Amino acid sequence: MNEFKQRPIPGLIAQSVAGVAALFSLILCILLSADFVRIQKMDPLNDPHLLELREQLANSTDSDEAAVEQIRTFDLYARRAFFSNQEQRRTGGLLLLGGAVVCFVAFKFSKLWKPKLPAIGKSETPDHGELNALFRQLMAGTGVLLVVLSLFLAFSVQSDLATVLSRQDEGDVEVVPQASSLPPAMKANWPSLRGPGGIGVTHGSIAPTRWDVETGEGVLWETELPVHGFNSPIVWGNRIFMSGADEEGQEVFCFDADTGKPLWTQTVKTSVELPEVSEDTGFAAPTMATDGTRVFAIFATGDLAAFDFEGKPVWQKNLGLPKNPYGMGSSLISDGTRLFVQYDHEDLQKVVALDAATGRPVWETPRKHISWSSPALIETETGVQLLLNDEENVTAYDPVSGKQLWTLECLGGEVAPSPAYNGNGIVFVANEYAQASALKLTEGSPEILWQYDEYLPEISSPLATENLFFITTSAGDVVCLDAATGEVKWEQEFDDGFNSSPILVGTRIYSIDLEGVVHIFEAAAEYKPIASIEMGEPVYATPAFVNGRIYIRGDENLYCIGK
Amino acid sequence: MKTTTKNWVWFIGIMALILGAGIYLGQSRRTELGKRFDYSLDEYRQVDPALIRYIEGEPLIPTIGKISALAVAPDGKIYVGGENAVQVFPEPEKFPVDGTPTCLAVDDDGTVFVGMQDHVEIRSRGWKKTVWASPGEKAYLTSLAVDDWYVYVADAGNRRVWRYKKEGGKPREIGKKDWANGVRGFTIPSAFFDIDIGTDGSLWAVNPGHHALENYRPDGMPITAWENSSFTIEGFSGCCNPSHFALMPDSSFVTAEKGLPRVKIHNQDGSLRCVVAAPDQFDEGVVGLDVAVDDLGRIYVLDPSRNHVRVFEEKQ
Amino acid sequence: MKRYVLHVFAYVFLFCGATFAEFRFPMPEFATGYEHPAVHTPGPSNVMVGWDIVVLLATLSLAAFLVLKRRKRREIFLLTLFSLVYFGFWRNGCVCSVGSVQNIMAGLCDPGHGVPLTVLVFFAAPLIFALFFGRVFCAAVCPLGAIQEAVAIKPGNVPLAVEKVLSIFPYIYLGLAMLSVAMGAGFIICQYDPFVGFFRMGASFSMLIFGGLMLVLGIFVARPYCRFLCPYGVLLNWCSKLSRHHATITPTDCIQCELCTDSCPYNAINEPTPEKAPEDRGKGAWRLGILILLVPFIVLLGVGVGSLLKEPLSRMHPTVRLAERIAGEELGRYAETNIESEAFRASDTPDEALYAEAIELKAGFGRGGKWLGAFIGLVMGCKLIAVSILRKRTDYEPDHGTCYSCGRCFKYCPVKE
Amino acid sequence: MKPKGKRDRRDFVRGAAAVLIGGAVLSATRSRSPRWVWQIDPEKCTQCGRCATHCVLAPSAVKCFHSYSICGYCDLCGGYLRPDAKSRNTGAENQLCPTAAIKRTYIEDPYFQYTIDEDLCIGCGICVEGCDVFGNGSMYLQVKHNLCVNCNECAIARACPSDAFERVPASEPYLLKSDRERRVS
Repeated sequence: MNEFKQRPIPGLIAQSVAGVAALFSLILCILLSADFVRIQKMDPLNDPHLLELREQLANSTDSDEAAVEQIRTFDLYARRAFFSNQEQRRTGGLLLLGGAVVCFVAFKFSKLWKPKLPAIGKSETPDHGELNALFRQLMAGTGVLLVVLSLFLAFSVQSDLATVLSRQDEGDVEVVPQASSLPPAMKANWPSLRGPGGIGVTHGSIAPTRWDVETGEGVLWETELPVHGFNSPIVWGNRIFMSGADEEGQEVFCFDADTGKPLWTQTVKTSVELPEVSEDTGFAAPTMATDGTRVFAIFATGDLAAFDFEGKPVWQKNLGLPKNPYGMGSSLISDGTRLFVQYDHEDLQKVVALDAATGRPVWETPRKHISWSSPALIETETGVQLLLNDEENVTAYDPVSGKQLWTLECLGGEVAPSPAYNGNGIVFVANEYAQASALKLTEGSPEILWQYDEYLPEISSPLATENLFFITTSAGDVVCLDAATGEVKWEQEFDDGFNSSPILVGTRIYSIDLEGVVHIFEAAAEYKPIASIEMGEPVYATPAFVNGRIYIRGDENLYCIGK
Repeated sequence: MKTTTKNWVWFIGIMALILGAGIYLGQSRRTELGKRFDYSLDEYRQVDPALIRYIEGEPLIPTIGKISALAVAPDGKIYVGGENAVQVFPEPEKFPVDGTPTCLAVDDDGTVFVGMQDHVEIRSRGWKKTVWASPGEKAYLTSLAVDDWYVYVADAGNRRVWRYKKEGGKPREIGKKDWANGVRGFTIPSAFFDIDIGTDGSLWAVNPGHHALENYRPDGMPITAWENSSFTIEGFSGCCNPSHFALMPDSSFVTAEKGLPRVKIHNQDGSLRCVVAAPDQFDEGVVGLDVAVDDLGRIYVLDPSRNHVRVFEEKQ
Repeated sequence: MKRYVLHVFAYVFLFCGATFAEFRFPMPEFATGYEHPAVHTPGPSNVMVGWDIVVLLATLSLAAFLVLKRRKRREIFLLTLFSLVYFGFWRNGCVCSVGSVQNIMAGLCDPGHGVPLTVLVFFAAPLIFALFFGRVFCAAVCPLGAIQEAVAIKPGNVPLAVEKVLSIFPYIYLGLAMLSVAMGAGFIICQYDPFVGFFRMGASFSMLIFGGLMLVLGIFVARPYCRFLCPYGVLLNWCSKLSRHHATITPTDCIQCELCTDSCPYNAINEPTPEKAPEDRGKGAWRLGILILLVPFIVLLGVGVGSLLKEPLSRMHPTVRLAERIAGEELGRYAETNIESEAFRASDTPDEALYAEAIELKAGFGRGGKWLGAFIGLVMGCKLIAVSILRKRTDYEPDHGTCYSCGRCFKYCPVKE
Repeated sequence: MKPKGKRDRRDFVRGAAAVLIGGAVLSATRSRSPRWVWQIDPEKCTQCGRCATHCVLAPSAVKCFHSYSICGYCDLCGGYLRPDAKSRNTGAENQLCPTAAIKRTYIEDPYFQYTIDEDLCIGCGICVEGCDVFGNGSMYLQVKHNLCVNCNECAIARACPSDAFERVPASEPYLLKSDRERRVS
């Protein structure tokens, strides 16, 4: 079979049919696009005349029959135009398709009847060398074109963002006023670890001194905890919040403070791989915090979640997977509008303030050392300061702007205890393998009043009253020092060590040892024991004191002591 | 030479084509919808400043969140209900409730009636709590009013006003459709339905679907009504307005609207007396502007979007 | 980059978790016993998905059979028309293998993206077939190729050198598309698909114009999109170079009749090398050496130029565009706001958060730009080297990389058995 | 015939390429997620009107949905009537919808039912705006999945200024405001 057999007459006919069909299609194509452009221009629904009529009608006080009639007519026309146009377009499109098909088929036949004969020996084919040279020329041309195009783009596209940011950097010197005090509602509740401000001081002055867990006397209720965690309870109004986590998941619980009934439980899903944590830190070591409307919980995964008091998720984010040999330990704290997170890990150290309502960062300040200590908010004469301990320094930040106010090198070792404050200008910090220091706040950097290095805390945080300073150690020692001079007032040794931090209630101090014995003694210059009460199970958490009640998280149970 | 030229011509031609297509495509934008597709209420947000006869004072700032209910007690204290609590101004007092109250009323003796979404709780002086059973499955309580004998509860879900005796019990139904007695029933498209008690002891209720304020005898017989539908400042706009109202000491009406948030005062016959606050004074899209009036004629407007109780006083 | 992905992931998580609160306000009481009509919520149509895979595999196999065994241009062309109708007009040009590259890339960058099985098959099957049988996908399965094949009425010959130089544009397009997907700036291959508008009978005006231009150009320059733009073609080219069985011009032995030289509109027929070496071997080797040494410099130049492109490239991302717009409005550069900036302002996200995100994205584009530049530089260098190497050939053979296996040359070969 | 060594090398490279493709495919499917479709989150939608203009289909696959169980059945419907409407009848001068895609039918005094004619609806969202401001928000935009071609990357999602487009599993393809809605598919 000869595939190149020429049949000129049918070939010519097919060719001309193809040509006519192509011309037809081309004309249709042009008509359709012209029509398309026209309709786009006309835009009957946005016709200025119609808009004007509508305006006229809107402005007339009584019913303007004429305008109404006109609008309706116009509307009808627009609709008719639209639909007939749709019809036209559809027909046009079909005709075009038909034309294209005819052209295509005819053309294929013309190719069949008048096949292109093979041409032998392309004369223009350049030889290898020539081709190579030409290719290199052209490639160079392309290269130049690309480079020129890139340069043009690079210099024609300007970044307004860069301008704005550089301008902001210059204008950053404006002074942000410092917050003067914590909201009063915070002081009536227990919004974070170690109470309002996180310094271990209760604003109420009464708490039970007699109860018995075994007989249930003086114990309002007790309830079993669903998931393990080392964090301490926080209390707001009639709600208690806690978190717990293990490999299975992360949870936040809310209990009724009056009955101990669980009100809700929410899981916090994680988007990251679980980090390795040590067994005595766990996945839920940080204590939650509340701003009075929402509660916040952070876990060893870096997941930070906010819920409202009904348990509805408000926001959630991950601050970045922490790299930490023990696990995330710093608790959260809020000043009512912001939530502060001390995020000091092995490869990333920072403190961030997030908008409590939305979780958006308000400020973020980089830091230098790792830490397991929790932030405290102290009310000083010049305003509220956010205090953070780390492996070397104690540092104060302005909670509003995140600006560093002062920093002092007086710590060392792996620091877990948080700062204490006597409410009157003296900050105390202490850690094992370093020393205890009393820092008198001044305008600039604080001055060190005294230092002491005998009995030092490892986990539990120290506590200060106006004139005295107390340390409870992991070995079971309690030391009382004079706040102003550092003179040792008394030392007392108990059977077990302390993980839980001592809390000042009125004139008494409550401190729970690892075996779960609550030691109550006077916050006085002599050791005056009031009671030692056994809880019957180990206690690692710091208790919460609200409205004359004590909430103690034991290893397995949550107790409410009081009426 | 000839081959080179030909190559370059081809090359430049195709490059130009690519560049041209790139520029054309890079610059082409989809046409946006035209003016006809704008939904603009700007025209109606403008209010003649001469009509505004009130100025705003210092707002009351509650410490509770999500405020949703407002009442002025006969002794002049202001009760604000919000998330899990009711706060009392001016003293720093507050008592907890379970959930967020939707409405509040305070009796002469200081008893507080707290309307939750589907039931009423009563707090007597010593904060003793009594709970009344829900008036019905569909109950959605939106307003409370109390006089010397009765407690009236507006229920938007059932489209009724329930009249309770003060000690509770089975309520009497007001507002059931009853053409024989001229009761057309309440048309309530969304959960806004407010009531108040006039100085003569009659009940005033909004019929929001009709843009009407209707007056009933305590037994549910209609007395009078007025309505005014309009997007302009004289009437009420949208599908269910006024959303809230309160009676002034002189029996005129302070009304608040949603959609176009505005607070106005209407005379007893329904004609507009003046404007308290124009839409521009509120955040766009705010709903639930509960209003209350104290004996001095000060107008309190609960602004849920700012979580403030805003106070308006008549210009001197 | 990783953090960005995590961020997106957490975001998706958060919003999928939040269910809509049921609106509790009851409907009015209707005296007439009215019951509201049901809402029409048709599900996505799933029926064809399995068929797509079956049809794809069947057409690929059939194409391979036709190209390698039957060797009939007309049959191949009929199959092309079938693919045009089925994958193009019937299935609206979606899913297509060309676009699937982006899904794969998105799946690689963000494990949460999820790549459906259909897309996977559409991505992998043509490549696997190319590894064994050459670009049979291009020959008769790809709808984009098919529509161009159908309009290729009077194909002229693009000079070989030009053809080879222009063949770097698919690489550039591929690089840009991958960068765009990796940065989350969108699927530009789909966005600028010229023919999908015809398949769907509707697209934006500019895309129709672009597609129309491509088709008109396609009358005279066969398959312009495939040759000078198609990013998937790059992968097919690589796979086809390794193909085990590739279409041949002659079924048995080439008799050097030169009849086929003019038959290929794609410049894909490699001619036999002349007996006599065209130039001195030493000179050739010398040049090759220089070119090989030159490659690192070209790559470095690419990196340099690419690093300049941080700003323009980052404009591909809507968030960066928005941040620039907001910043520009702050500087008073624009007379009025646009829809995006208004929506952003209404969302009460602080400007700083947006700026921070934009800065991070820009940094990503900065890195991506360097990679892109390096990639393009490398491609150019490799092309220079590849062209300079003279391979010994005794017969007329299709170029395994660029041959679309269209079968045009079959009938020109006088050797039939 | 090619020399044997070359052949082996080719086979090896081919095998490597196959492994590469397989690897890419496998790593792209590390998490076999459900099939996704595009949908609008009505809580985030700001009714900018781009759904009407930016869909690859004309008219758009985005349509107004009406959740009847939320609707107030108002006579004065904010989504049906223009704000400046002089009367509440179906006259062209009163209707808000530019394409008259909303049908108003009388049920009983004073209630009216509003139905969306999906053939006419272009998804501009102007009624949604009206319904949100004055009504219960029973009207909102959704992607109709019998129309949507489920592009790789939705062209509207790219243009959406409020990030309201998201991928939802194909098994639950709608984000309806009311679960109580009776549905037919």
